[in-house]
Amino acid sequence: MLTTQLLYALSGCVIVALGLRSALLHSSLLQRVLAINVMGSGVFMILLAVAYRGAEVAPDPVPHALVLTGIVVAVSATALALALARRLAAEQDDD
Amino acid sequence: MINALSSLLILAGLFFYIAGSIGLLRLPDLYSRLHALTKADNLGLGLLTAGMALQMPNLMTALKLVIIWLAILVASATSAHLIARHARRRESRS
Amino acid sequence: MSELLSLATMVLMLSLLLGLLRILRGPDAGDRMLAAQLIGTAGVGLLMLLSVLLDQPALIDVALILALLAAVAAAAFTGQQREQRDD
Amino acid sequence: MNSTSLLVFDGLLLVSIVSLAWAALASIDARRSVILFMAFGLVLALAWARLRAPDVALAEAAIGAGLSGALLLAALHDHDRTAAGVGSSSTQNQTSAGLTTVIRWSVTLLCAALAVGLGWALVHVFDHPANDALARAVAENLDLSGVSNPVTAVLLNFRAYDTLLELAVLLTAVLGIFALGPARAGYQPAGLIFDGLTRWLVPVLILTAAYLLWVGAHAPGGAFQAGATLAAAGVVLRLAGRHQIGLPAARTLHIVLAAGVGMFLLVGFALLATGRAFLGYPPAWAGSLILLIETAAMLAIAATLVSAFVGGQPESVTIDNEE
Repeated sequence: MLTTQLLYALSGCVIVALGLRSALLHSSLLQRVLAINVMGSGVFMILLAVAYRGAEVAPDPVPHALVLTGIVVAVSATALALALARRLAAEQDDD
Repeated sequence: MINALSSLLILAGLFFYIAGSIGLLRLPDLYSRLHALTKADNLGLGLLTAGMALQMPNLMTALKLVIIWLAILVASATSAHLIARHARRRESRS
Repeated sequence: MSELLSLATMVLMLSLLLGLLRILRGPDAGDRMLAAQLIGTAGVGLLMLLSVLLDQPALIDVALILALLAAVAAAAFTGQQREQRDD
Repeated sequence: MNSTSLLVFDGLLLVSIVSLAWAALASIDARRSVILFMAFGLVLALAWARLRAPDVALAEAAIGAGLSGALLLAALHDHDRTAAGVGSSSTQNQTSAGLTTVIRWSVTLLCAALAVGLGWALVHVFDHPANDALARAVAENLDLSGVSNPVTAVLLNFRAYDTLLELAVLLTAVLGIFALGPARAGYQPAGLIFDGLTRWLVPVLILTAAYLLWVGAHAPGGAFQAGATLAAAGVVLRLAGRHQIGLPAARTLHIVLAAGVGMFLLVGFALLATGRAFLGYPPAWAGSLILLIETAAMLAIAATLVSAFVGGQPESVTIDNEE
């Protein structure tokens, strides 16, 4: 067992939990979106920790590819969520 | 010889990094902190980059380091200006 | 040489942590922006050092991207959107 | 670097990452959260670099530390403008304070339990030797993939279907954004100093994007990182108050947005027509076909991300569409 792997994976778990808690509890939409992003980063950290094989060995490339797509999808989902929030605020303004 | 010069440059860079960071933490207001930070940005990273560039295996990588330094130089000047102007605007509004 | 680079990594990490303290403490958004800038500069330095220490030449490219985008955050932070009244 | 100092480095890095995440989420002030989140992205790029994932670190540096910060700050401007008018939800919260405390604590406990459960499962996973079947499959077939960077080989060859679908997801997201309403107003023209920066930064970003696209075949880089870097150039132009450039006009924009999916399908069906599997590249051609798809994907990703930052159909597009 690699200490590095364990350290990063467990930190990833903490970040996922922190993000999930805020995503459920925050009242501001913007901060909920942000919390989901933080949670995603925690998942990425777990995946990359699982792919890690030590300082001298090449890591497993498959999780890297997964995380790479994940980052790009996360940013476009964030943009869509923010656009939805903006529309929602505009509708409420009209009332 | 080159190694000694490179070490010297890196050590000097580290000094400015620390000086800038302590300044950012200890100085009393935004404008003086701004001043401290640009020292860390320009001199700290600049000297570190110069020291590292001497050790790079090929010219292409050394060239990239030079671009990094130039980019940080311009970026730090620009953002220092933007942040100072922003702070001043807010002060004059309130 | 490798000892010096290890030392440099620790010093830059310390610099990053000092930036972290400032960003947590604030008090103003401008101060936090400055601290983020310092974290970025320390990050660029750390990436260059890690590139040599971990023998990963590609990390220089990561440092390059961070350096090029260093001003974008400050510009987005201070940029004035159009219809806002500017007095 | 010896293992002790590396361990200290890891510890300090993770402490800063977790405390930045905590501080970004604990704050009630949205502006503070966004700035802390940008710093979080910066430090994450270091963690990915440390975990020997330079491909991911490149994407995080361009997106996590640059684009999503700009995106959230732009949303913050909207937020500031509407928050004053709309009655905030804090009044509702106060009436049911007792209930909220109960909910708050139970959610917190559930999340803590989730973290402990996940951590426990991971500790058990790490106890066993790593399952390297996929990594070995990639290494064995890398010579036939047309590229020598394993991550690019996975994305564009072995799992090309996934990447095709991912580009479709991006396209759907941007169509959703367009459907939700007009673009943000954009920024006032930049002052002399930022304008001066733009003049050299934009060309350098475009060159860097081209370099990352090309280098992705044999070293960390590729369409995603190049697309994000190219998008940064567009965002810088918007921030400098230049609305005419940065995105192509109406019809061209629509074509560029669809280019990634389009090129993938074109290559896929062309291969079907020659009697091969869908996206089953002949090894001799694989390198060129991958570069072709990646170029289209880079342009599509960049256009998607800039459109996302703009937050709707750019002004010039709506004028063109009056038919």
